[in-house]
Amino acid sequence: MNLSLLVIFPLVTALAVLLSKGLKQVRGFALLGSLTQLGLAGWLLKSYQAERASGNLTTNLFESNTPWFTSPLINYHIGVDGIAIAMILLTSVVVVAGILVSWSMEKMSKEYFFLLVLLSMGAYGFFISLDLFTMFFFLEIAVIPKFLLIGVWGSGDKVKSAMKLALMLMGGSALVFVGLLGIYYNVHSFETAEVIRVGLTSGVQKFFFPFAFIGFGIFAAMFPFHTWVPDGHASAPTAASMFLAGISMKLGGYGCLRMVSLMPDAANYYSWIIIILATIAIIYGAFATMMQTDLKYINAYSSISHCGFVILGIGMMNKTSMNGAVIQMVSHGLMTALFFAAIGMIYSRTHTRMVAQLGGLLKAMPFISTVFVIAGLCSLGLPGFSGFVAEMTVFMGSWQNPDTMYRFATVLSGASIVVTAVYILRATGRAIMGPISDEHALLADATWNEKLASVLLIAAILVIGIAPFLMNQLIVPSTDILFEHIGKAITIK
Amino acid sequence: MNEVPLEHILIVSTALFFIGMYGLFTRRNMITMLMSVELMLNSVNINFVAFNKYLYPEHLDGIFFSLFIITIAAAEAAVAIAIIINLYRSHRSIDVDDAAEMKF
Amino acid sequence: MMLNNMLSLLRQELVLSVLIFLLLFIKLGKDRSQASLSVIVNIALLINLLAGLWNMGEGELFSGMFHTNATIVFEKSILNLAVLLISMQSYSWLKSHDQVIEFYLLLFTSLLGMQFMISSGNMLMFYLGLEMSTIPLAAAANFDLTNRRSSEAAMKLIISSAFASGILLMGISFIYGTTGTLLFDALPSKLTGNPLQMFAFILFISGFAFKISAVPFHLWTADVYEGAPVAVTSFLSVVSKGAVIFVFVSVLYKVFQPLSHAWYLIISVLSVATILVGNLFALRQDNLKRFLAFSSIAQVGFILIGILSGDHQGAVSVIYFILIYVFSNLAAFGVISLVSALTGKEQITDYKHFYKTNPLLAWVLTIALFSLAGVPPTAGFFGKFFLLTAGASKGNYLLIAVAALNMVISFFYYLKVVKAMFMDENETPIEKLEIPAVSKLALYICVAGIILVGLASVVYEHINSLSI
Amino acid sequence: MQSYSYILWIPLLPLATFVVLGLFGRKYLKTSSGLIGTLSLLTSCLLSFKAAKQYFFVDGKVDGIYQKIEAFKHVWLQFSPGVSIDMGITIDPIAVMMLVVITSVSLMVHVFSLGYMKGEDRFATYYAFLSLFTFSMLGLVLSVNIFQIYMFWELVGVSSFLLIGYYFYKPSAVAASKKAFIVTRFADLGFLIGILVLGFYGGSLDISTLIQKFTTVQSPEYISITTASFLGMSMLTWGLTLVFVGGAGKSAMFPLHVWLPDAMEGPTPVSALIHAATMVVAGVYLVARLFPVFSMDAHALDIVTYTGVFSALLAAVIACTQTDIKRVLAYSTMSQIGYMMFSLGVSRYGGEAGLGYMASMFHLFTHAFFKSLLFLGAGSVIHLVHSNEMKDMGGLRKLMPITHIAFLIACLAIAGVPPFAGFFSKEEILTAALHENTLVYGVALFTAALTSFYMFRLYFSIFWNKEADVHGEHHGEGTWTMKLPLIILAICSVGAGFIGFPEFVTSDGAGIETHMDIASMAVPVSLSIVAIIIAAIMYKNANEKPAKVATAFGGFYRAAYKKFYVDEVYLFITKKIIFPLIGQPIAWADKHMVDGFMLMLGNLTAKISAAIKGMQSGKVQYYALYFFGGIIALSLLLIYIWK
Repeated sequence: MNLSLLVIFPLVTALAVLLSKGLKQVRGFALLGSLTQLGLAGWLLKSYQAERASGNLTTNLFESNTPWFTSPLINYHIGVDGIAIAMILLTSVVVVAGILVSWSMEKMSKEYFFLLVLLSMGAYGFFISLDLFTMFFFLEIAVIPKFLLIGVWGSGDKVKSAMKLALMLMGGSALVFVGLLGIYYNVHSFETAEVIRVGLTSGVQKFFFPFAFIGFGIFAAMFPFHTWVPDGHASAPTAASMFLAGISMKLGGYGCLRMVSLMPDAANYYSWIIIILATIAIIYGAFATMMQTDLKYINAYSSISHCGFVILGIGMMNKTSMNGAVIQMVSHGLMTALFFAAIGMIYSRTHTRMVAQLGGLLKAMPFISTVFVIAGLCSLGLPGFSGFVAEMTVFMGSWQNPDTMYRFATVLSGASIVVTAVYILRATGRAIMGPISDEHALLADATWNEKLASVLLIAAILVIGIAPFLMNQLIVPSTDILFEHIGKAITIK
Repeated sequence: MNEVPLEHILIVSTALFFIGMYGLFTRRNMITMLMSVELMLNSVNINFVAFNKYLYPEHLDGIFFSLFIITIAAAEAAVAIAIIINLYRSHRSIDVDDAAEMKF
Repeated sequence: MMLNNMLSLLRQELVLSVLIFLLLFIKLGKDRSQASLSVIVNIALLINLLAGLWNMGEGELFSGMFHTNATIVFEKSILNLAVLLISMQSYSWLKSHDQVIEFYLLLFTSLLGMQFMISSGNMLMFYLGLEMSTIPLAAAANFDLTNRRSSEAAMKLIISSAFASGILLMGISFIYGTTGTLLFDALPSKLTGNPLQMFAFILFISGFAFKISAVPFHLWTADVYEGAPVAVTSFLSVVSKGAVIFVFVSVLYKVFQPLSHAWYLIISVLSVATILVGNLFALRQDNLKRFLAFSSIAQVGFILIGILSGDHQGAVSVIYFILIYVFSNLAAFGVISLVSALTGKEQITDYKHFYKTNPLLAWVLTIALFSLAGVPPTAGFFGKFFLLTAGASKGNYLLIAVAALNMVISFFYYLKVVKAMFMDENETPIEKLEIPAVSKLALYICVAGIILVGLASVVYEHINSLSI
Repeated sequence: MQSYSYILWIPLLPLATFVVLGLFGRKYLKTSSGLIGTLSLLTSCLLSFKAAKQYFFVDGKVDGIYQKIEAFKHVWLQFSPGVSIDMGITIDPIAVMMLVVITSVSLMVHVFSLGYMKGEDRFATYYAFLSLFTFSMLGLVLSVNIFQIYMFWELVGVSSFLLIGYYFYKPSAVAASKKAFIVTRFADLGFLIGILVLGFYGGSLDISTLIQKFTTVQSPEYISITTASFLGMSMLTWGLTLVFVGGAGKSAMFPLHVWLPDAMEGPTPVSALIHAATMVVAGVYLVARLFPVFSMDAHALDIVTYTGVFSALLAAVIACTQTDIKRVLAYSTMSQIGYMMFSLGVSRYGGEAGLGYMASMFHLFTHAFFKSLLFLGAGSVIHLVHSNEMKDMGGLRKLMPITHIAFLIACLAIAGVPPFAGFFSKEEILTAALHENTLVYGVALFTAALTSFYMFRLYFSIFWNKEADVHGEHHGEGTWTMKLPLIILAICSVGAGFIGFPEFVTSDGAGIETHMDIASMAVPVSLSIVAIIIAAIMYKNANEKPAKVATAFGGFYRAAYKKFYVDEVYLFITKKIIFPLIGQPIAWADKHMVDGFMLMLGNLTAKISAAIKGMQSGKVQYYALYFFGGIIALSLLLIYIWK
């Protein structure tokens, strides 16, 4: 199939949204577009599997390579492997859910949906890119819509949050940029495949890896560059929070993974630092979450903790842990989107997100409360949900290294699941269970669009949680290929 | 008759240049500042003529250059004085420190 | 034969000269309505622009004083395009002004000077072009005759540039003294790098640095930009700066190639200082014009980094960036000029909630600012990317890292404006403005340019195919 | 050998029920949900019996032992070659026994709840959760893979959480459910790390493979795990101990027992099912499942033993002082599980030495029946008097004769009075302990006496003593659905001891001979009877003696009444140490230091910007001066750096 469709369709949708009039048309187009996109992603998955089944074992499928600029040599080179497909599926699901959740966005609806669609376009483009320039291009495309979405439609101290988020992300991409230039001038190509084929010398890798990795790490909320996450998520409107945590933080994780595969020597050399930072993020994020009183802050900080697992999985530098990191990206994307959706639904009814002011919502809105609880349970890694699969894979992978520090990091990260249980249950216990206040007792339950959005996300979570082998089938061959290259670096050490 | 050595002329022109610069830095009256700039330009003229005469007498590059400098300096002075006159209309002063509204 | 050559090689300058004389004659005759005058002028400018697209090969005139080739024609076309856009955008402002013809006369004379400057093959020609472009601009800066600030700006411009000319000339005179020639072609072989020559070179570069407003030679920029009428400001920031940069590149790359080690060092220091100081001052501005002045200073810092490359790619990326910069900056100035002409408001705080009343203008300004900030998919992103890529070719990655991180600071102040337009509440936003069709067209062209010049690689490839 | 594939249906039926009731119950199946749940479970139960019959009687022993059969196995999640989570079904004696226990007790609870929970608002949800629990528990006992156990382990944890918090509007129920989940989660962390240790050294997560590798002394896996050590303990000990920590958490062993008494906030039938008969013995089951490996490591077994025996004693002492009848039962559960634990701990693998193992499983089996009977009985009582407190009860034997008789039988069973079920199993445990460790035997004996005392304290306080003030109209013992389970369970409590248990369930599957000699029986039985008599004297009629005894014990009584302040210690650790000393500083640091640093960068930029603004003074002469300064700076640059 033609992968460019994944970028063109959002573009067409965005234009259609711009040209349409009134909330009804706008959201109709947006939904139609995102559903098409979901269909495309499904079709992509199907054709990918068919292609693989027919014995096509090349690293990336559906490649197409169009020259763009000749000097510096930049190609619009696209293609997907299993990991990219997993991320594309994640994106398409979250986008549909996000658009459904913002169904009744009255304020400047045209611009709102336009920006949402634009953001999704950036994500799709990022995931299908095989050329580092194209990748970087799409990465930055996804930043500005976030700024506007938070700043215009957000709540609370929205402008400050939007500013902080945009600046930190720009800082991240500036670092990425330096890393990319370093790669370019040493292999004279932005092509990932070419970089892997030619290979960078160890010294070059050690110099440029920190730039690129920290740059993407900022996107992935790596400690101590995570501070945009809590404010940004908390101030964003619901769909933007979902996109932010569900999609755009994944851009960072995915980028980190790619950087490791391009510069394995350096990744290996610095892995202990990555692991320490990731472990700190996991534990620190979990404890910080415990102290939060605002539902959105709770989820935002828990995202820091959960995304720590992605970094941890990558930093552990073995196949299993990297699989875990990929699964964790998908899982966290879905789970946190669901969580934000639930919080948004609660907030739109009660007009408060403070845990202390809520209570007993299960009585008034059983559906929303159930969604909240399911999101919580997924977050704390209950078997049957995707979070469990992801975290366990990371643990199994990280335990493979018998070094004491690695062990210690694994145990500490493992301890976070207890803390996670504490904060999830505290929030659930206060907000969902317990006695309900009179003013909340008569609030209405979810509407059809909210239900549909939740069901879609829950279904995706359950598919991964109940049948993880499907996910594994998709990503493991790709991580194997990825690791062939990385593995060499480790044996050299 | 002993020719004046090039170095002497260069010393004069350099001195003139810095005198002009000093005037530009210290005078508050805009017209005086303009005159200081003319001094600087004239020092350049001396340079050109001297170099031409002493070092490269086969072409007249330097001399022509100084001719053009003189012409353009005149044009510049004309425009500058026009501007200063206009400035005087609004500011009622040609003290350069009075025309420092826009800053930081 | 000679005449033929003159006609084809000098066509852009000739069209402009004819236009200038035409305007003079019109001025002598009876008063014409401003509208018809604009039409005439704009059509003439368009012809001039089209004249540039017509490839007539390269050649020399006046025994090497004037030379031209495809690149130079392209550079001139960029300037012509910019002037056309400025002319279209200043429609509303000129409508209320009596001395329309004088305005155009000043602008075109300056443009003509620039074109000669770009084509110059001799220090004398270069100097003449430079002065010809500067002196009318000083007069143009004072075009709001009754405005205190306008006068102040003009005064600052003329005195500073006279001083800068003095320095530049001093440099040229020493170069002449040490080499004995003023011809660009003859210079490289005679450059030995002796101390006096180096000092002369520093003086020479300072003169350039003044014109492109590199730190610490930039101080006039903000005041002049703020005080001058918007149209003049945009001319100063885009056309004048662009022209000097074109010359700077070719002079550095061709004439001073033997001293490239020296200027590499100088330019790296200047570029960092320029980016930093430009950014730090831009942070604290409230006046949009002054804000754009500092932002353009920072942009120059980036251009200097591109220049560092010292090879074909560096020159290409600089020309490409100037083209993008024309579109981006003129889109921003276009909006500001409209608002300023119709309401007189120029402060960032005036633009609060601008989006509510003027969504089109707000979007244009936003896109322009994003392009200046270097955000994809706007062309500014590509421009900056290529500049920094070119700059990195010498392996000075720390410089690149500093520059890249400075983009974050610049991002902050660009976003500040966007924030004001979209996010800040305001009781009395700027009312809904009637935009003249000409200005609207100019804005559309700018936006189209901002989007297409980057994404459609054909533009870049064309520049890349030119021999520099 | 016949196929066992139908066993798959045993857990799947409750799962299907959960899905159906969970999705549609609330809206469409409000009243019929109880019936649906019960019927589906009845089918499961029958299938379990069929499986038991087939396994023990039809197929029988092969080569003198009951074989372990993997009826079904599917790779669920492959981590790396050889290491995967498999979903599957193992059938061996303990699995089959657990199948029978779980399905039958669960069935009884389903039936009982039809009456007990009638009219509840979330009736369908309740049955959905019950089904979920049953599914998870069945999945747990049938696991082929240690990670599979862990998964279902978590699932039973969450179903327990949901059911304890069933009355979600009661803050105490919410707190209890939270506590239960978090404490067991903490223990599960140990379990998880234990799995990682065992899996890493064993190169597999499959239970049979692990057992096979770690019980072969020559295998490289065994050698590597015993030679590797951390903090002076071999990795085998570490692994097993950590796994045991998980088991201890779920089975409420000291010091992780604090959640169990609070868990009584859930509906009483739930307590009967989860917190008496099935889930809480999961820890015991886990140790039994890995027993061949445990038996290779004396240290791990010692830890199991002493934890078990201490918990048994501690719980029994506390049980004597509690006044909430469900809490008494909860501590009694904890105490009985302690029995099972130390019984495993004193056991060895294979043959006669495996007596403890057999006894433990036997006790697990009998305990399930009489303890769920006790809880259901207590449920009936609570249903009648609407209170959990002993002081609100008394003289109920006339009002609820069936309950009374059933409760009495259960009390006799737990007290170990022949010929009731508990007698047999407890006797085996004591015998096993006597052979292995006299200290443990002594404590166990004392605990047995205490057990009889507090059980009969409970019995007399409820059914005798002063007449309770049951006002006005009441519904007696409720519907037949509430009585029938009592009767059935009472019959089981009487008869379960007579099953030839040693023949069926042993450590190696071979069946052992047990000897009941009067001499060893006499001591515990007579102690029990003495304790019952003391209880009768103190509590049969209302009098001052209990108060006097309480005063006589003084501080010790108060400490026991306060559950030895374990809860307070936990509260201290969480509220006074973790929250203020770890959580808050981190939250503070994040806001003020990490984020503050980023803000500082911003402010610093602004400060510098303000500091250098003087450069742009507005005076054109200064501009020229700067210009000149720039030239000088550039000259210096070239002079000093370039040349």
